[in-house]
Amino acid sequence: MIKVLLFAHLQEEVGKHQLEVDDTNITVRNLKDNLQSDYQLRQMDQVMVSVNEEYALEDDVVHDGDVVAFIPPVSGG
Amino acid sequence: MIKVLLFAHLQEEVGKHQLEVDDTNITVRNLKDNLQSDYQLRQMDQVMVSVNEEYALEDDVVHDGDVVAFIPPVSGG
Amino acid sequence: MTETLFDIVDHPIEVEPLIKKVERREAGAITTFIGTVREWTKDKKTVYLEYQAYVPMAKKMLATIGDEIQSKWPNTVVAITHRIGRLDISDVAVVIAVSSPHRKAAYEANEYAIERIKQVVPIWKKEHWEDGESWIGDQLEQVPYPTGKPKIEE
Amino acid sequence: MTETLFDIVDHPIEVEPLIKKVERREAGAITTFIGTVREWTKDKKTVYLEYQAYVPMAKKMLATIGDEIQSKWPNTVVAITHRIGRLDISDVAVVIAVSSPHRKAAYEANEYAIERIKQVVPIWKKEHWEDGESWIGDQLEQVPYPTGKPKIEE
Repeated sequence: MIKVLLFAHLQEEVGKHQLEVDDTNITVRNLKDNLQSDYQLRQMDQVMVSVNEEYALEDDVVHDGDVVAFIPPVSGG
Repeated sequence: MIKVLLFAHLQEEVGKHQLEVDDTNITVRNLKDNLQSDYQLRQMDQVMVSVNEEYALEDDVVHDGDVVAFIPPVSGG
Repeated sequence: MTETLFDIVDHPIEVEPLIKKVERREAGAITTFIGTVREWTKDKKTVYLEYQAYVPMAKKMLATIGDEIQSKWPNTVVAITHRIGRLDISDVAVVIAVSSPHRKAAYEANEYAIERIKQVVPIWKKEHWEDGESWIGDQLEQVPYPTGKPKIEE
Repeated sequence: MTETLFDIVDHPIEVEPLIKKVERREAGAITTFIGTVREWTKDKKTVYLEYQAYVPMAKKMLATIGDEIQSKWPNTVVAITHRIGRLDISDVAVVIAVSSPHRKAAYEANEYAIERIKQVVPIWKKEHWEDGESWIGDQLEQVPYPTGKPKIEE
């Protein structure tokens, strides 16, 4: 199981701040695509992904127990 | 009468923080030269002069009642 | 280290404690940057802001920025605190303090820190205007990351 | 104006009151510069410093720097306080606070202010080392003023 965290507008569009996904050994890209189609999200090109609190690449593979976060363009400061 | 204020090392070399000078209608340059020779001061090239709290030029003329300050290179901050 | 140099808090930020964190006998210069909530952005009037963060990762990324600064400007000390939650006009959203023996590095490192915060730290701002609200993504106006992740210096 | 934006004091300087002086609803950024007494300059160990000022003119020149900043970076507010008298290691000698709608101007104007203080404000520093003392003239190492007075922008 993978824990998926959502923030900012993604959290509001999905209506949850956290999801649990049964897939394991899935790429960041596929996880992103699944989320986009499951929730009919707007374009996700600008959304970054972190795995266990580190920025990840699209080809990185997510494993059972990992915590993934979808990170829309940041706007702190 | 002109009031002359001294600061930093000039104050210590002259041994006073204030002088009164009887000359009037004297240029800044001449006032500086007089001070230098009267007190055998080291080179004064870097010393600026203010008249009534405004930086003055060497050719500016100092009048009766003016307050002149000899301003060694500053080192605030 | 008993006190943390990089923090995310949900209460008002005081500037003096951050200055204290970076103060030391070698320092001749301390710069601070205080990001406050501005009322007007172009012709839009902000009523209040809401900041959200992915807190543990945001703290880590602030520390990463600290590491980057250490390597670019040796002998600086950096402390950063960012506030989340609801902020009103003039409230302090972020404070960055940098100490250095000489002033040039203190200015440069400080400005670097705020630029990096706006690029890589997972914190989001929701603007509440009189007639609506929206999450802001500064980077939407910027170059997208060609590699799919922001450049983190090692 | 009931409070003065440009001051010379003979007691410790607090940073927060200066921040308050420049705070306003249009501001999105406040930068501060805090000049502290550094223990080591190259291989010389400072025990304490003594600052002297031509106080009324120094206040005027700080205000002149404020005017210069206003014309170079419109819509900034600047406050500067410099301390005189005896200062020990880590004591604060000067605080500069600048507020601006945007951060770039707040950094630039702040750095400009400290550079100008070191050029034109009649304040002098006497270094006391373990083995001696000397008045410091930063400008002795710099280009002398060709016109016999520092350039003041109108």
